[in-house]
Amino acid sequence: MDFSQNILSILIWLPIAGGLLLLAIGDDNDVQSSRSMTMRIVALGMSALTFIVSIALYKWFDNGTSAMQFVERVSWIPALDVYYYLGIDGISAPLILLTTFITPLVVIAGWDSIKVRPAQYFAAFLILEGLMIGVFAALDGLLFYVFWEAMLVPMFLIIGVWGGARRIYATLKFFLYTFLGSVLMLVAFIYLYGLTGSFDLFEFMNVPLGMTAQRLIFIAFLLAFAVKVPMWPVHTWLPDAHVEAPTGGSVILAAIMLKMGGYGFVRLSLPIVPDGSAYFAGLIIALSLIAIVYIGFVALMQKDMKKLIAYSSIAHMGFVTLGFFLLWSISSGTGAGLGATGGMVQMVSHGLISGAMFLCVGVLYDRMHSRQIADYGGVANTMPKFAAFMVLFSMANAGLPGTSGFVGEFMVIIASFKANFWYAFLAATTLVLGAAYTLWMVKRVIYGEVANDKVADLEDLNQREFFVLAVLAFAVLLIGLWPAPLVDMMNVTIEHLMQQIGQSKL
Amino acid sequence: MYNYYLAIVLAPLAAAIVAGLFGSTIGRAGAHWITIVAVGVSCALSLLVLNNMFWGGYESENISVYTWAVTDGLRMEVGFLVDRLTALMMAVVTFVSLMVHVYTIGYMHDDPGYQRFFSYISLFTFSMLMLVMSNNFLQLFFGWEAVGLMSYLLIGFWFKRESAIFANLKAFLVNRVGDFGFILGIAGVVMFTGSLDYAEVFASADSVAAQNIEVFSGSPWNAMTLVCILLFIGAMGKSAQAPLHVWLPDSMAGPTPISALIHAATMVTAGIFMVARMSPLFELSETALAVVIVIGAITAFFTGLLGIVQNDIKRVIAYSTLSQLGYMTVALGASAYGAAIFHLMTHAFFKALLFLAAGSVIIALHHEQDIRKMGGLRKYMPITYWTALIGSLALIGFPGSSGFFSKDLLIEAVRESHWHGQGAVYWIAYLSVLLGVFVTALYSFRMFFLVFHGEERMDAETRSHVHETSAVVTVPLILLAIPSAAIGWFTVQDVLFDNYFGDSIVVNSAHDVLGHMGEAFHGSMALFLHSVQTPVFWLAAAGAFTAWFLYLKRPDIPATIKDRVSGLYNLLDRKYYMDDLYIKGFAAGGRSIGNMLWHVGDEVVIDGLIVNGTANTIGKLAGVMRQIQTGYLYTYAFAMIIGLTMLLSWLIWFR
Amino acid sequence: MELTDYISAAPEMTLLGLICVVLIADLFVEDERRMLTFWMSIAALVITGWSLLATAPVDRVVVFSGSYVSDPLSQILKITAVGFVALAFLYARDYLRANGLHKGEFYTLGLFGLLGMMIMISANSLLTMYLGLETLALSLYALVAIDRDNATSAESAMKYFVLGAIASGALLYGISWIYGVTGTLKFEEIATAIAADPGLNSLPLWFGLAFVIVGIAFKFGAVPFHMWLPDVYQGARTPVTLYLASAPKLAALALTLRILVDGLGGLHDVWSDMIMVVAVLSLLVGNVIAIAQTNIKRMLGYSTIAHVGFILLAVFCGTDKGYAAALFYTLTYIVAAAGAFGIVILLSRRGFEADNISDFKGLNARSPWFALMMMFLMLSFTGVPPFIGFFGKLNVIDAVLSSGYTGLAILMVLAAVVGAFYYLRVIWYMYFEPAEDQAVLQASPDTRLLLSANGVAVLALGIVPGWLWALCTQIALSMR
Amino acid sequence: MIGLQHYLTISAMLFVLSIAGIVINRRNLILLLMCIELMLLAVNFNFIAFSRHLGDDTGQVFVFFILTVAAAEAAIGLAILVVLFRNRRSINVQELNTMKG
Repeated sequence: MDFSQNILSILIWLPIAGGLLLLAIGDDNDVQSSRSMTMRIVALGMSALTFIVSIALYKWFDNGTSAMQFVERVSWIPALDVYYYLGIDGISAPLILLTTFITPLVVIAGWDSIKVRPAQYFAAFLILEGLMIGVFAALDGLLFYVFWEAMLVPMFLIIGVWGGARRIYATLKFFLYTFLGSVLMLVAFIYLYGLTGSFDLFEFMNVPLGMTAQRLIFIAFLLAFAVKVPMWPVHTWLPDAHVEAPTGGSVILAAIMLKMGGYGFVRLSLPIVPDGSAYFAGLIIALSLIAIVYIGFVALMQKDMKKLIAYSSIAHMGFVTLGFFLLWSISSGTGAGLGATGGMVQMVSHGLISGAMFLCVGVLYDRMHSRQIADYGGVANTMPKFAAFMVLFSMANAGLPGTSGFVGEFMVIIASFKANFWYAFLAATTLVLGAAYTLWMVKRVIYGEVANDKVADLEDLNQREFFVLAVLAFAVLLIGLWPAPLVDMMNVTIEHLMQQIGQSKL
Repeated sequence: MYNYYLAIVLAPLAAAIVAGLFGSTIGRAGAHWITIVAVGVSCALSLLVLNNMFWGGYESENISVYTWAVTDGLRMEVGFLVDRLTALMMAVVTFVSLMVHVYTIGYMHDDPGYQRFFSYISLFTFSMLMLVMSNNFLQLFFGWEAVGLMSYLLIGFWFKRESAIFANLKAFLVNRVGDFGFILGIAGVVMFTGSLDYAEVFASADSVAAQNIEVFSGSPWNAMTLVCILLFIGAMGKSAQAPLHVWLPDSMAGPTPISALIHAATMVTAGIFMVARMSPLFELSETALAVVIVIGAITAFFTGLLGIVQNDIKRVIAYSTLSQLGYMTVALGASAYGAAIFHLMTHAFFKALLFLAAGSVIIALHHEQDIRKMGGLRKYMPITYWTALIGSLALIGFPGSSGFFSKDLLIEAVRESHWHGQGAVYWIAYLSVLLGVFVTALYSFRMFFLVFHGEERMDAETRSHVHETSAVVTVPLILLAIPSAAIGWFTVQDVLFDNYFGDSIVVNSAHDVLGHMGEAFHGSMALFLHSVQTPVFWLAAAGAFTAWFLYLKRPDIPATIKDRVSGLYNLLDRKYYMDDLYIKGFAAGGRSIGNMLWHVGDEVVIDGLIVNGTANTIGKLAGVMRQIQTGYLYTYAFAMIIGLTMLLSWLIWFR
Repeated sequence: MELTDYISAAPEMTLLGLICVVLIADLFVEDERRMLTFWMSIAALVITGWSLLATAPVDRVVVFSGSYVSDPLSQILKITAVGFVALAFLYARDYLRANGLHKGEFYTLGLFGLLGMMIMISANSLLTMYLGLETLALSLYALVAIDRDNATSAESAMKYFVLGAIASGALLYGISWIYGVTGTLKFEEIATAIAADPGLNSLPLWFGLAFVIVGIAFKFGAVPFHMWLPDVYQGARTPVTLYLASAPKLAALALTLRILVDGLGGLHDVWSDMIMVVAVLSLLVGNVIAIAQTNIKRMLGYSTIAHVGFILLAVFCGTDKGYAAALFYTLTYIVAAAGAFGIVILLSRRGFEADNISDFKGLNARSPWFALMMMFLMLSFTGVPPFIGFFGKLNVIDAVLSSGYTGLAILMVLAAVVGAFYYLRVIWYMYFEPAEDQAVLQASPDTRLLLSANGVAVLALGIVPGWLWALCTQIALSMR
Repeated sequence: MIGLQHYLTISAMLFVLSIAGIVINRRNLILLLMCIELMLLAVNFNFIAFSRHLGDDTGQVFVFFILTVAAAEAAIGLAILVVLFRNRRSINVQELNTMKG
């Protein structure tokens, strides 16, 4: 069956429809009713179906071209010349696949750990999934913005309703922080719309822009994306949001939402304002390196596992932004592409790893209702299976070769050495810092004598948890041992992107 | 041969996976059988390969297994480069690994983590093979980190012991410091050659040496020097060269078979192997070689001294390992790569032997490791005694033993390496290796005597059932004792002087000390006979004698010495305060930096001042501004009037 | 006076007649059959609406010797006004009955107010405008005070009355000056007079203009002429607030466009700055003070002030795009406003005025659907896509940017971020807080339906905003 | 001879007076209503002056309308006043501040 013509629409609207269906059938006032079980099954079914569709997407995706694929273009708001314009290339495709891959896992992870209003919970995730795919697929500025902003709402609710003690502070901080970032992007969009008379991203890319305009637009974009990535110093929403969010929320946040920022940089900042990007590249690189080192140290001292992972996410995303902005500091031809590819791979891999890490913490949290490292110790004695996974993902988090965590960092470090020895030097400190904060946590949580009675009567992973972690572990190792399929997906696109931003728009 | 190579690598991997994932189903016996068979297979095949390379005259092969990724013109592949150097390493690794597998059956037989242990060591074997057989830097780094990981897991195998999980974290982090340099080195290689493949990189080595890089603006450095030093930092981490040596002694917290396999025979020699493998690069930078030789010399001598004051049997051997690694490094620095590899090989055998012997003693004494609580074991465990003796003799380079040939010639090579000039570098290197011999003999025989001779200091209860260990333990001892004793005789000629390594090791003719020595070399026997005239022999003898005198003849003296030069003693006892430097200095420093950045940077400045600051300001502002809304009509009216006047005055002034 | 005059004024006349009918009929209806009045007024509105559609002019028709105009702008504004008055009545009914306020006056006054609005909307001379304004204002004063036994209502009514009187006084004074300078009251003639003799465009005229702007700003509730607004919104019974918050904004917009654009369009560069100052102040003051509110009606009052800032900034541009944006924003804003107050009404029960934000706690647990609707409305206010409020802001920002005021645009979005907080707080109370009383909301089916429709509308309009924007642009163009 | 500007000045004075009355008076609501009337009268003054000056009658027509509206306004104002008094037993402006902030 060939539905490749509107596969993107299917990917976007299928989960959203599923979410609405859940809201319709779900009965949150008695959670144990048979309906709530059917509701769970529907949620899983919908997300799984979406994933299956996305497999078709992967099958039909053509690595050979940098052009947009599966394009859909229908007039949406003729009065504003806005189009319902979808399409993907090697940059967005992997992220869409990541989204569709992670969401079912999140659904399974929340299967029975969610006691309060499950229908709304799963509905929120499904709708969120659709919106996120929309962000990655949208080629019309306004459409992009619509998905981008709408995405905040479900996450706002997820953190606020199902979150931890300080959830309200965290979720408001999350919403306002990101909202503040995005509105300026909107202004930039409208400005460009004023110039081109259209919201078509390709129009934006083609319109010539003066240096001042480019700098201003870049700053507007920067705020939007830097907050999402998040880059130092606008990262402080992340630890709070991650800590307070329910496990699933943290997973989606870390695995996909952060990628929006990186995606924004490659999809918008670089091609639309190449000279502006060139002008600010130094700043971005500096911020990325600060993120890697500074945040590395901060992560070292965290007492809360989720917070530690959250900070490590910031550090890892530093590699993404670093990789994207190396182009202008690399004199000789190749290398920039390597950096950008590394950034992309890092995004995907970080999606898997951080997601897995948060799921691991979630597993512990479900049992002991504590995220404090101090409350644990010697978990390996009582939960050997879990310990194995935890160690594996921690190693991946520390960028061990053979896991996906290594691929991106390796490429970025190599590329940054071409740019400047000290970039590489600072970036490479993550080998030490990353290992330090991750494995120190492992030492204190997993190893050692059984710390207390609660740890003593922990029970090991149940099949559901085992399945989720096993799937993720497989993905992490697969990408680590054979990244070629992933890399090939984006090679051509990134090459094209590099040429595109290589030439000035002045 | 390709399929053989695959089999060699994959057999242990498969076994490890089976033993690891299905350990409970296949049971203990299943676990050790499958892994031993697998390693046995790859050992046999490796020996076959070695044979083909050595006597069969096979050409070296460079095969790509699969393409890891290609992007932006950089090919990243997984492949094998099998030449004589590799073949030798493969043989050593698989052989020692096989021995250790067998030995483990006895050593771990009542450990709950039996299957896990076998899975780990097989996986380690796989990683080590990937490392040595790699034909490119990517895979090299993979193997490099993989062995690090396995070492981490195995040191922390008894994860309940605080000492163990401290040691494995320390080991991993210190190694990571080395890898930090290593990956930068690789990045440098890519930058200057645009490739990760050994062949291509070596081909364009000269062009690299011709380039400069300004790390600090205004001071151009030779690119090759930079790259080589960075790579060597990696080697320092793995091969525990000062100042990155601190992890190795602690790693003794792991089970003894691991100490034998990883921390004596194979993993720690990865650095040596790597530098030898990169000889085409190192040869182009004398600066780098100078750094190598100095680091090696320092390690060789000073870590040896530490061995004298240790009381933990395994730690003594650990320090001797450090010192021997130092020797190898010195050889590398002297461009005597062959000598380094040769010593690596012999050392692998006799050091593994010593560790396993120590392990045997430890078993016999129910996991007692303090040599002050041993003594007189000779009559209880003869096999262990004799094998340990062979090991010790080899270690001190007793004429005829394998260690004799490797170490004697190594020192000779250093003496010959005049191209470093007669300057400080040369003398530091030469003197430390020379004096090192005395030290080596002293600490190894101190340990030997304290363990096997003299009065029996263990408590009666233990003594009552001290007995020789089982066959699974002793057989590997014997099998290792044979090469330790004899392998020197018939390999030295070929390995060192008959250009065994061929093109797998490149030596700049100006540096070719071995070649130079080769002219004066007349066979093993001649060397053996000539040995008595060398300072090495007498230094070793002196060391052994001193040990005998101090610890058997006059056991009271050491205590007095300790009191006399307590300052020196403490310095050694505290390992030159290196650990304090690392733990109290770097680790604690890093933590306080982290705290500072977190609490001050994030919480106070960014969040407190900027983020919440803004929010609170707006909140306060709201509170203030709502006061304007007094609720009184006249205020409202007044406000309107203000507004009106505002508009009017604007008309008058600004229009 | 020909027939066409009467035809184009037919809707107002019909309405007037019908009001009288309702008024008289209401005298003979005793309280328990008061629903009759309700249905009659609804009928009256329906008929008026029909007559509006029936007499829809193809283009601009000026009648009654130039003091009355009927054009596309007036059409859309009037139809919307009628619609929203009807909506207000429907929402109000159950509340009034529950609180024993179900009297004919509410409807008749409401209808009179509508009449006033329609006159304002169609006014083509300052005189007509003034009359319409007073008709509206007087009925509003009375409406606010409709609950005779309620002190706060009375207080707010009094405040509203006094300040309103000042405002209209100022407006009149301004009008008198404009009349004095240009010698006429009709907008076209004023425009032509100014165009003919640039000398007129000088201080005396500006003097008058300033006073007129006071009147306009007051009607909208723009800072610093806003002070009545929060008190009145809070003090009036919620249905009245609903009425007050929706339709009259249209009249206010008409007032602005008619006087400033049709009449004094030539003075754009003079009044634009005044409007700008007022608008920016409203934007800031409204958003900031709203944060400190605990009473939802009051909070929404301040939020109204903030939104007025947007509308006025759109007008300030003085471009067709700007006027279109202002129109679009007003139309879409009152949809959300009506819905929000509708839900506040729904929450209130007999004797219990649910006008604290905390009364929304746990609404999601009590009745998820209405919580969802309320969330839609709040998000629409916030300007989160795909809700219609977003497109309102989008168009205004677009207008401002294309007139080259980047700074203003940034200011607007930042204000929007500040505003987001207090809208989010409502959502937070509804979703994140436990319910204080578990009572499930009671509402008659048609109210439920309407509210749902209203809530969904902000989403639906947001998904297909194109036609409305097209319409507004077209009307803006027709204003020339 | 008395010209337009004199009339305008007078009316301006009246206007200002009325506003001043509203702002300054803190006692009696009735006074407020009177001030409002006064304000309207000031406006009427203006209109008549202008219409006389321009020789155009519309101004005076306007005045009639204003007077009518003023009457209506007064009525409503007093009505509200009564309501207020019924509830508050006071028409003191300063007690009229239950809603603020």
